[in-house]
Amino acid sequence: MLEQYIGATVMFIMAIGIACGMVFMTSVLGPKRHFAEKMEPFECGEKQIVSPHQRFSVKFYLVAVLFVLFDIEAVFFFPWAILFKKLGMFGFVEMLFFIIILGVGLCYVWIKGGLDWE
Amino acid sequence: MELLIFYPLAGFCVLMGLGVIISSSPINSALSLIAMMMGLAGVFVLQQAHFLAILQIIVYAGAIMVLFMFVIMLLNLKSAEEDTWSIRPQNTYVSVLTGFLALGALYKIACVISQAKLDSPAAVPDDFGTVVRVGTTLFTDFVLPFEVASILLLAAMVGAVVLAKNKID
Amino acid sequence: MEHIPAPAIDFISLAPALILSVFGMLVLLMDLFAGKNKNLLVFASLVGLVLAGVSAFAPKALPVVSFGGSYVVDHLSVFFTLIFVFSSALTILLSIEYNPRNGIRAGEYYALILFCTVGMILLASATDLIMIFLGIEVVSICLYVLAGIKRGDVKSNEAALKYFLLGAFATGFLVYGMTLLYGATGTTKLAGIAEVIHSGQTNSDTLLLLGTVLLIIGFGFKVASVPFHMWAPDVYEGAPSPVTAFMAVGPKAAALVAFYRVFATAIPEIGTTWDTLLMVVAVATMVIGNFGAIVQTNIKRLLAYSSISHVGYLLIAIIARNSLGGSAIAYYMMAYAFMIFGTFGIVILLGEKNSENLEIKNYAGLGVKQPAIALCMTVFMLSLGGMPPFAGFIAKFYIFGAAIKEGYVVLVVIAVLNSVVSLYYYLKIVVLMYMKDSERELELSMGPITLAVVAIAVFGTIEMGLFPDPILQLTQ
Amino acid sequence: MDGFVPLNHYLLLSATLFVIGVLGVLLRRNVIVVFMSIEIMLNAVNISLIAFDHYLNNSDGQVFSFMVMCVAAAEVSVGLAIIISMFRNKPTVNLDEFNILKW
Amino acid sequence: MFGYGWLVLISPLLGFLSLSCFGKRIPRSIAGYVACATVGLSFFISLILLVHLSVLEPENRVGGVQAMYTWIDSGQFQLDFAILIDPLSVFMFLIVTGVGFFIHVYSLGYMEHDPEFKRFFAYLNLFIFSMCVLVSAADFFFLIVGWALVGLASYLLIGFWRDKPSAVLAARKAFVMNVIGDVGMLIAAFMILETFGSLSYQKVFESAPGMFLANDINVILITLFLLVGAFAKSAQLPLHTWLPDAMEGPTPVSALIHAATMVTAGVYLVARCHTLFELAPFTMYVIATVGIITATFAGTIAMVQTDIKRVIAYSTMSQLGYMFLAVGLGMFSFGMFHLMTHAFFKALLFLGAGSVIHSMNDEQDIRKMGGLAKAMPITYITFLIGSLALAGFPLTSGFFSKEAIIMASYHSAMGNIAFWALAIFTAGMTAFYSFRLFFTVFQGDSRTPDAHPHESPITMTGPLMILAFFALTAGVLGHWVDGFLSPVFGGHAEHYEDGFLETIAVLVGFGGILTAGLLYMVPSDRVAQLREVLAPIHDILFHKYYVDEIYDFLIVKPVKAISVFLEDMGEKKGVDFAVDQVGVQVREVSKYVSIWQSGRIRDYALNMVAGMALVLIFVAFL
Repeated sequence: MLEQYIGATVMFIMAIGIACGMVFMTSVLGPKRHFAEKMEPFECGEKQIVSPHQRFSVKFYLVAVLFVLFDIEAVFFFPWAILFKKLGMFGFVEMLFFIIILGVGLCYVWIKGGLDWE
Repeated sequence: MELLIFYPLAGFCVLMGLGVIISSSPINSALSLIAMMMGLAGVFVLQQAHFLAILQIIVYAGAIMVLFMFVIMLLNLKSAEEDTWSIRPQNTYVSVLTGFLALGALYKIACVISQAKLDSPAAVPDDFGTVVRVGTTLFTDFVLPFEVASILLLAAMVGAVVLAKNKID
Repeated sequence: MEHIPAPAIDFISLAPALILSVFGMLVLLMDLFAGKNKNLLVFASLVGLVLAGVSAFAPKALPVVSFGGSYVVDHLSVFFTLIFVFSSALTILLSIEYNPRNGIRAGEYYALILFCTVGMILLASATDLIMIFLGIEVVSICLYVLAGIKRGDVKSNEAALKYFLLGAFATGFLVYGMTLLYGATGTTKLAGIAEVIHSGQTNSDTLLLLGTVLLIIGFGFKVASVPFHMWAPDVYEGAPSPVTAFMAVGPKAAALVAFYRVFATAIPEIGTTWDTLLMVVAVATMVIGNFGAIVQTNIKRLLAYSSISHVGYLLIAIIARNSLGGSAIAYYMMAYAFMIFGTFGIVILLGEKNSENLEIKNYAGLGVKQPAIALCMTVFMLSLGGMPPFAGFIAKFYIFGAAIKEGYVVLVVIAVLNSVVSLYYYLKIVVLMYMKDSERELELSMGPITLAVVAIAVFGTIEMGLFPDPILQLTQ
Repeated sequence: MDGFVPLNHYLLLSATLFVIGVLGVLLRRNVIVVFMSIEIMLNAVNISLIAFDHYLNNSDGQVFSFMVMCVAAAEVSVGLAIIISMFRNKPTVNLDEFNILKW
Repeated sequence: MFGYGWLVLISPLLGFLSLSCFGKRIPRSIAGYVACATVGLSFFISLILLVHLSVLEPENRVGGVQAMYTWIDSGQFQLDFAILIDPLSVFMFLIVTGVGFFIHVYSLGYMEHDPEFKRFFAYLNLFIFSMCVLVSAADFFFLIVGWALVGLASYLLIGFWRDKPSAVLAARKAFVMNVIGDVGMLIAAFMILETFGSLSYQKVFESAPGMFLANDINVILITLFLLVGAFAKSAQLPLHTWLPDAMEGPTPVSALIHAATMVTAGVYLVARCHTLFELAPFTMYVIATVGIITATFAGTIAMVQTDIKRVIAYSTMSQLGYMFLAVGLGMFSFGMFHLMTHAFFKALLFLGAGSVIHSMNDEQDIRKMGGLAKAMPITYITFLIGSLALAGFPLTSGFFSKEAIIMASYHSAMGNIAFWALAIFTAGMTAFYSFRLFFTVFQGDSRTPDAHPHESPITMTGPLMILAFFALTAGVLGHWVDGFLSPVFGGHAEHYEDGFLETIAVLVGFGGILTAGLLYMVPSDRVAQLREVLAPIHDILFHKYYVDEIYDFLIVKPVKAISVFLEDMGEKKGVDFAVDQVGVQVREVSKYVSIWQSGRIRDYALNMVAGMALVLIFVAFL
């Protein structure tokens, strides 16, 4: 039973190997010049010592939330994708309602400006 | 043989769970939560609920924890300056009493469950946890929950945008 | 590729929920283009509600079972659908004047109320654990957002946070209880559970018992019964008034009908285990609700505590567990809807541009300045206290009747004593209105629509007190 | 596979995780960590759901668990939205500082 | 089919509501006419009901219950808003609304310059409404509701002149006595509900004969408690002291309430529940004896009273004694017939007294009156007719009804020589005191030189004349009343013909009138001589047998002593302290409950978990 997971585990190990490898290689091979700016922790291009309140921007959060919600929606598609042949018309209508409802959600968010970055 | 896998996995999950509530910096607790969820995915696999194991990784570890990390970054929460553990003096009695009561109750329940005659489960047909079987039940028996779930997601979407959008026209 | 059979779906019985969700989405989209004036949204949502209310009577031969036993529409659920549609319509009417005055400009407010009503309607006729769980979650999510919709106000924010955190916490227990129930009996259908218990081959009785206890904890929170009531006063005070009124009626009724369905249809057989427990909870709820209300100075907190004590009376009907109990809860909630919306209509009327004047002492001297409104408030207060000519008396009468039929006489005596104590703080307001004179002049914002709501409520309270029969027939 | 890991082991695991979640909610002062412990509780529920499903050999439990995940996601999104809108007014995440509404 | 019957109740109710709620906006004059119009409308509808009933054959006139809808229906106990339209209730409707209408017209004039004109008419309408509720109730529940409302209305009307302390005292006394009656009625209602399981007349009266044999202890107890209510309301012996004090109220009030309608409620109650009373011959005997004793007792006191209204009040008590005698002997329709005739001539006498007082600018003491015949001809003639009817002068209405009762007191099954003797003796006394009053007020010369009596305006004398006409001719209706009411009482009350007794009754009547004429017609000192001779008797009678003093001594003083004792010992330290403490403790507990709400989320979560732990322990170790 577990053999089926061999493929998944191999792929998993390969991914971790490459990631660690890259980090290891850069630290080993890369030139090491230590000066002030470089030592600072990287914060997506934002300056560090700034009062939290001012630089608080919500677009990060909005993107993340929409990612979560539409991810769930995508997950609903997996079983449907496999079974929709067997479910026939009923399955199709069922999923149609699902998509319509979440479609409304999408246009709402889109027009409301939740998606645009600035 | 499976017990050999079950015990370390369970131990790992419990450890990671404790890590969530013990570690002082929220980032550490978030990371240990992700680890715990991975562990749980393993437990689901052990139960041959493969579809749900994958779901656990995609939905929980993948999406929800990402959201948590975003928010932690957003709110720029450094390691908690206050002491993580704090029981306010006023209700020390209440908490101690509750602790004892809870322990007593849990002990009784635990020993009842342990010698309950829940014998080991019968061998489960190999298509038990697969996507096909779960999908069929989902789309035939539980059509209404499926549709209501979409309403729920829509409501959550609207709510999130209403509350979080910074400039409301 | 054999064809998977589609389950039997009867769309007519599903009509109210379908109509309301369509209108909810419509309102959502219209809000994008509505811009400043929200009247169009209000109109659309009211039309939606009326259509849903009418379509509730569409199914001819009740009860209609569909979705493989997980969705049953019977007299009880039709009546509760009416209560939900009625209460959300009144909430929208109340908020027409309240929202602009208190800085709530979100158009999604109406969409969320409609979605919440959809959740409640589904909950009213859900007879499957998953369906009940999802119904409760839809209702709760909408309410978390509605409670915190006044973004500028710190109180509304704090209310939303408290309601959310404790709500999520309680949902954990609710789901754990449902899981144990599923584990012990092997099925999530309430009818199935009842049948398995009846035939006695549950997997293990301890799991069943533990599951019931956790369910009591989960439902206890949603209904705000005592050990889990702590959130109610703060959230009722923090949330905007129309939302508070909505919260006190709609979702509470939905949680109660779910509570009733699970406890009276799924697990009545093991009633002897959980009824003593529920009795202790009911008595504690009544006592703490009443005693908490006595020293309150804020009208909304007072109404919050009073609604907690009313839950105590309603729990008696659940303990009675007979069919009379079901219709008693239905009748009580309809009467309660009239009373609460009327009272909150007046609370809103008293609010001025800058401050909402929620302190009770603002009601002093109302009898002189506004005799009509003072009279309406007196009617509501007396009816909430359970005085004879009004709806409150008949509602309590039927609940106590149901309980006595099952022999819970001591419980009823305690309930009656409690309603006497409750009269004290209800009449304290009446005394303030008529006996004391007001020290500072406050000009009321006489919104015509809010006045209309108060008028409907007064008519309802008196009508249900004097002519209980037509509405009672509906609940049987 | 001879799945002879008995059911009550899974139940015990789920119960301990549940208790850890409850302790997290009670003891921690940081809103986010409290929120995470609630997630732990929901995960604990999922474990016992799957365990019962395996024991009873039908897939209702798995659909239920799927729905629980869906609800958890919705709750997270709304919850964090509330936390952010609250953070705007008062830049703190310490739970004990939210006590305007009392008595 | 009698749907419109509800209008009889609703129109006075609307009158009361409109006058009391919108009193400020309605000008004085219109208020009066509104009140009279509502009562007039009720009277008109009662007439229609009468015609409608008499068209039907006798057997389906009974039991016309008009149920509006069921109010409370839980298990076996069912209660619905309903009125009972049958000959007895329509008969009472006619009396209440008829006499009520005349008195409303009369008080237009009488209360002309009273500042609180509107409030008076509002209360009058309230009284008519409550009397209609009492009379038309289809079950004991609404009977008691009417009973209490009537008590309330009489309290409000007696104490109408709020600034007069004696009026307020009298009103309180009347109310306390009425409440005692109400308590009796309530106990009876509880017992009825217990034994018959329902309160509605129909069920109770159909199942009663089957369930009990004569003189069964429950029926006796039920009927005795009902009697307590009847005697309190109709001022019979033990509970009669409130009626003479009730004269403090305005005269139209005395006429309407304390002559025509309210006091007759007791007789109506016994007539309505005749099936129950027939099952308890012992109670019937009690009714008869108490009735005749009260009649004699009141007659003796009336002979020596000096206040014009008190004389008439005692005569009312005495005539009520006759009605109870008739009803006690089983002659229900005779009782009702005497009730009707009495309503007419007693209202006439009261209104006449009112117009006398009105013209003598509120003087009520007859010793200061005299020689008003010439000044007030209409009042004089109508008062004469009234006195003749009261005395039972042949061919007047009083004669027919009282004579039938006197005959029955001897010949009927339970009648005996003692009843008859007392009845005849009281008839004589009645004749004597009614004409003593008549002669001292109207004949002889005026004893107050400066008084200049003037005839009352038409609005007052009009009703006097109409009532006088009825007082004269009502006697003819005897057979019609007996026939009309027979379906309700199941059978006719036989009318005994006995020439010999009849002549004795007439002779006794004449004798009374003659002695009164001798003593009071011709001004002489005979009256003074007689008074010395009979001084001891006179004092006893004058002081009303010292009943008030006895009550005072037996009941009021000891109660005061105990209360003084309790005051300082029990009250201060015991009860007051306890009550205050309850209040204080309740506030403490509730303060604690609200403080418990600390506002911190983690405390709430902790409480939740504590609650859970308790619940788990409760279940785990259960």
